[in-house]
Amino acid sequence: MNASAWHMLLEGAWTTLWISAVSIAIGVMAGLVIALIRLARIPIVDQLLVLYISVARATPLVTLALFIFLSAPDLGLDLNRSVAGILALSLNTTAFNAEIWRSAFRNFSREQSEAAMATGMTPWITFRRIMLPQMVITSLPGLVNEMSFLIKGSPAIAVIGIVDLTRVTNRISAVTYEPLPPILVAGALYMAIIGCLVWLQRLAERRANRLAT
Amino acid sequence: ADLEEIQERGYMEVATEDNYAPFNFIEGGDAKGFNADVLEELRDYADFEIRQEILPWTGLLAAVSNDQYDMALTGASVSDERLRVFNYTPPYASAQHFAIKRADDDSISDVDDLSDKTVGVQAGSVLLSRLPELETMLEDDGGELGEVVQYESYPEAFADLANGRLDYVIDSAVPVNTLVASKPDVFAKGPAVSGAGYVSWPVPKDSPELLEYMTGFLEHLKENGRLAELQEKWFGESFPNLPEKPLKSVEQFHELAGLDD
Amino acid sequence: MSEANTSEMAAVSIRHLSKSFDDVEVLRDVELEVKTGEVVTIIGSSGSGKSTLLRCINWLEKPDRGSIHIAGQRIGIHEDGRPMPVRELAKVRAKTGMVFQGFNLWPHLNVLHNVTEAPIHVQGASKREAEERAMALLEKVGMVDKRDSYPNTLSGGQKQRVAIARALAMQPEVMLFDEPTSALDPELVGEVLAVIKDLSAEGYTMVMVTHEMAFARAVSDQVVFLEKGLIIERADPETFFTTPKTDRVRKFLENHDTPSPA
Amino acid sequence: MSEANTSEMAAVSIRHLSKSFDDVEVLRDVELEVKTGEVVTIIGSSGSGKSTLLRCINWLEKPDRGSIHIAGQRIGIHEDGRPMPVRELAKVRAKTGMVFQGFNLWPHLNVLHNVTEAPIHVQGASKREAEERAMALLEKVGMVDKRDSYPNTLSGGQKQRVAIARALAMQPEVMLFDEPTSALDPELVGEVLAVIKDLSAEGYTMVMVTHEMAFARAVSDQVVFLEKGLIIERADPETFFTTPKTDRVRKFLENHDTPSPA
Amino acid sequence: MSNWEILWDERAQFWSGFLSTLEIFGLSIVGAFVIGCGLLYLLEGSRKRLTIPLRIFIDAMRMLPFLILAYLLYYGLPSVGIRLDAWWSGVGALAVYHGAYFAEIFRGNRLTFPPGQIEAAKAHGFTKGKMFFRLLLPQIIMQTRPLLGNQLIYALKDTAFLVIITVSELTAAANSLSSTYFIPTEAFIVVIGFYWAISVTMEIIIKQCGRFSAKRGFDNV
Ligand SMILES: Nc1ncnc2c1ncn2[C@@H]1O[C@H](COP(=O)(O)OP(=O)(O)OP(=O)(O)O)[C@@H](O)[C@H]1O
Ligand SMILES: Nc1ncnc2c1ncn2[C@@H]1O[C@H](COP(=O)(O)OP(=O)(O)OP(=O)(O)O)[C@@H](O)[C@H]1O
Ligand SMILES: [Mg+2]
Ligand SMILES: [Mg+2]
Repeated sequence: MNASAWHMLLEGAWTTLWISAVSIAIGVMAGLVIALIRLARIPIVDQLLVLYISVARATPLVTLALFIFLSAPDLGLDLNRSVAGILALSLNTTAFNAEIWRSAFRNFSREQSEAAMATGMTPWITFRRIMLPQMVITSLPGLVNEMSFLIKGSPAIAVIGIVDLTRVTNRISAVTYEPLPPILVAGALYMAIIGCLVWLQRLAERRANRLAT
Repeated sequence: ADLEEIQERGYMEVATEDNYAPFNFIEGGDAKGFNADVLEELRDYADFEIRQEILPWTGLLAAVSNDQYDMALTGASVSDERLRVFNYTPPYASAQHFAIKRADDDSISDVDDLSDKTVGVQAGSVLLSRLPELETMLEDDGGELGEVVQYESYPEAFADLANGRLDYVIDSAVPVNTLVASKPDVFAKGPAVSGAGYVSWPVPKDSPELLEYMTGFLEHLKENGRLAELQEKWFGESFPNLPEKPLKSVEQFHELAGLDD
Repeated sequence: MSEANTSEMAAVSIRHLSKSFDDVEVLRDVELEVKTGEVVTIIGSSGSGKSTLLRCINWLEKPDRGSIHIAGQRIGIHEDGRPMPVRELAKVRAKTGMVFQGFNLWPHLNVLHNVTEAPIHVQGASKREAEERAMALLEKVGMVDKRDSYPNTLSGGQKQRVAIARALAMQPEVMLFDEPTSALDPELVGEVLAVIKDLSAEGYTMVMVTHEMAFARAVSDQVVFLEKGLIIERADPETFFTTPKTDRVRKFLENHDTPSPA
Repeated sequence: MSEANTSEMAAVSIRHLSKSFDDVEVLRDVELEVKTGEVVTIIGSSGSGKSTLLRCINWLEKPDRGSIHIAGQRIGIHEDGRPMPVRELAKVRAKTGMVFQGFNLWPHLNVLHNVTEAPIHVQGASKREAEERAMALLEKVGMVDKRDSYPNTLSGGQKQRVAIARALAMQPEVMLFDEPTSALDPELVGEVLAVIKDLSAEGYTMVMVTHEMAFARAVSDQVVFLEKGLIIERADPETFFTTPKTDRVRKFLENHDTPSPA
Repeated sequence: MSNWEILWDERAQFWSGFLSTLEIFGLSIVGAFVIGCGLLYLLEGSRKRLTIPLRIFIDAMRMLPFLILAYLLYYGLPSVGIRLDAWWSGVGALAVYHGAYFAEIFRGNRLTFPPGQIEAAKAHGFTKGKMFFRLLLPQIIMQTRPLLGNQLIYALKDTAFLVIITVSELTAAANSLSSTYFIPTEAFIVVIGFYWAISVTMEIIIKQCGRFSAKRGFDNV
């Protein structure tokens, strides 16, 4: 591998990184919103969300990415490929995150929120100041796990022409006919990115001890 | 979209590939290859802008047939299935299929020698769909087709050929030449395993005027000698005996390729 | 609104309160008036509805019938029958401070922030103001030096003292205690009771559920006995503990051997 | 091995036992001899080392110095100083049956299987044999009709009775009880004490930590008072409760108002 | 001929892809489960010499994309003279990879396992092995079932990556059909259907286990 191959790999890693980061941010937020909506148990909406979560969890990402990219024009949408890729990743990860948040809600101590209400907090302030900070800590292991799966699954969006880390390895080996070296480098880069997340999770675990009363 | 619309909006969008040397590939971050050079010629030739998008092969033809792009400026082999949806400009390269073997493997010199050997080929490719031709050739001589292993892309198949999991790999003429030229001590070109085949640019069936326009462009390259130059540069030969007309139907293709049953 | 002049206005006034869970009537037509500055103790056996009554007062439990006024303002429902919007309900709730059996401190906040959280985010107090008030209260419950500790490092008695400071920080009209010492080791009960005793001496209005008979006798102005959701006896502590009117209460007091007041 | 003849052999014999956690000496040179059929009660204030002593007896806690023999066999360390391999240790441990404050039933097994689990998988008893024995023991503790229930559906008193049956099922030489009733609601204490009383009447050897003074007085043959890891008084219950030798014990007994035996 | 008719004509290819996906998935999750339990058992012994390398191994697996692990096993090992069969290296990679995840899930739950129960078992003379298999493991498995369920879905989706090492399963069938006839939408709708069917079946099974364990009071542990 020459200098330009290294350059391409780093560029690919950057693409993987920023697309994943945006999708993670969207997925975590949207997951929380869906979990909140599901708490309200609105009749038809609830069933639709359950269906969405079930299907989105089972659908392989490649499939979803191609599907969005190819059917967007039929729906009159002009999707940039990065947007389509982010959409696919977000749709997928949101479904998982919604379940993670929901279980955090369900396990949240009712006594603590009652104590908040008793001091005159409105449900919204209770949620924002008392529940959310604790749910973030307790859900972080699950969320980080899901984030790492998103990053690991992100090569799928190469199918619509996004040049991510894995696609770069394909491009390099198409010329050198030696697939192994770039794959090894890519593997190391993936481990570095996900390693940061795992480290983040360790930090949260230490915080979580405080919540274990 | 057809030519009229392209001219109206002032640009044409073409889809190209990124890992099919020597037709299209990426080196040092830039698109290279036969079609990359042709694209430059097309930019000079056309009175509208040309926009290029680079896609992996998996979704490429589907995206073109879905009107995401106006045409595919790629090294696409002609096949029955594709002719359902696309017309092809006149071929610019042969796609006859050849076996590739390890350079140090002396057991393969003729088609007969391929009998019962393990072969690698790309999944969902024209090469796979024309395997029955090889099977017939082998059976005529009392042999049989060995195990067929399908790969997502060729670099992995070549890796397995080199490490001995495969005995030979089938690819079409042009990439075989390129591979053997770049790794002469590892790979060698084996016998041809199919009848004639063609490589050219697919244009959606509902864009007949665009097909005509691209045919005219190819004529133009032939006349000023650029086509032959580029073929020599990228393919190592200029394929003088290719058909001169666009390919529009299965019958026409079968007649030209000598495929009729 | 049915406001009388402040000096005579009841801190809590409960009328015809009834509440059922599923088919079980847990409170039946309860009437209770707590005057400003008064300490009322609710006793009764397990399952008699004591907690439910207390939780109705600040609308953590929604009664089926009846009305509750806190410092003259009705909670939960407007006089004309419209249910109260959550923001308004929260405002009326803030007039009560509640201390729970299980402390229920917020584990992600340290002691000081547990106390300042509601004043800042509910009353809109400035951070400085809230912290000054919090420090004064932590002083009162003897927890100043633990201000930066997190709840999981505190003993039960310390937690309960912080919980009391937290409730006081909202400057409530009435404090509600639901068995504030029953989750504590015997050695830690005393420190919490001492704090509550101080509060009663300072003139805070309090409604308290407890099993500590000696303590109830010492601090109460009024003792109420609840049995299967009915108030079957109410009296000043002297009368209640020495000459109970009903057999039920007599039996109850026998089981809870009541020493004379300390 | 230092075996005497069985009739006179001590069920538990503790010599020079010492144990520290970090730098704190929790047990200091404790000596205790429990004869077969005897009931020994250990009392003392919180943190005095009662639980640690009990846990040393079956090697749940490893002492720093000293020796413990159960029915004549040394636990944890061979006489020649070699540490005991885990399998052998498990065998000696099985000579003791332990009942914990927190019950510690195995929640994934029903009552019957909680009792048969160890006999089948530790002693290698046949399923039929183990179940017969288990049913007899459940009968004894009055839990036969709950044999198919899972622990989460039982009250605290019922759980503790099952835990006792579970410990008895191993046919231990000595039963160890660590505050068996202190996690129970007052109403449920009686049923567990009744079971233990029956066992003592049947001649089981028992070592028990408890805060129930009246009960200790009624069932013990020997009472031991632990203070900061030292045994500062030991006597028969009559002497111990009526004429304690040290001031410390007198004070302790005052705080734990001791009614006369039931 | 409509796109759907093409797919119908090629149904045999889908069906055999589906069956081999099921086979790979089934075998590899059984393997992963056994590996996960084994790792947990090894982590039980508090010998640092053993637990540290195991923790590093588990974390490495969690950081590495499955695709790359499969790739290294299949195309990387031949360069050091080991040549694995595609099918077995695929199943092996899946089992090891998700085994590490199972172990991590179990370990997380083990941390909060009530110590009193372990003490009770010791006091009753249980040896380490008996205690692990009879008391610890059953409870840990029942309590972690929602997480295990999620992990099974990830494992199912990872089987799709095996196309890269020439294992012909469901996604391979769809890729092949869609690039022959470039009808990705229809081909993939069918594939989504198949994957969904598997994961819904799994969800139902896990829910049933949940009922069973609720009945046995695991939720109140
Ligand atoms: N959320 C609820 N749903 C159903 N029943 C309930 C609920 N809360 C309380 N109950 C029932 O209402 C009755 C009264 O409960 P409450 O907690 O008020 O009793 P208590 O007097 O506080 O008892 P304790 O002294 O045990 O705290 C009990 O029978 C209880 O089971
Ligand atoms: N695992 C441990 N690590 C460190 N210190 C311990 C440990 N176990 C007990 N201790 C300390 O040893 C001392 C004696 O504890 P022990 O549990 O034996 O007391 P106890 O007499 O049973 O008290 P209680 O009546 O509260 O149960 C205490 O100071 C305790 O903090
Ligand atoms: Mg109550
Ligand atoms: Mg103890």
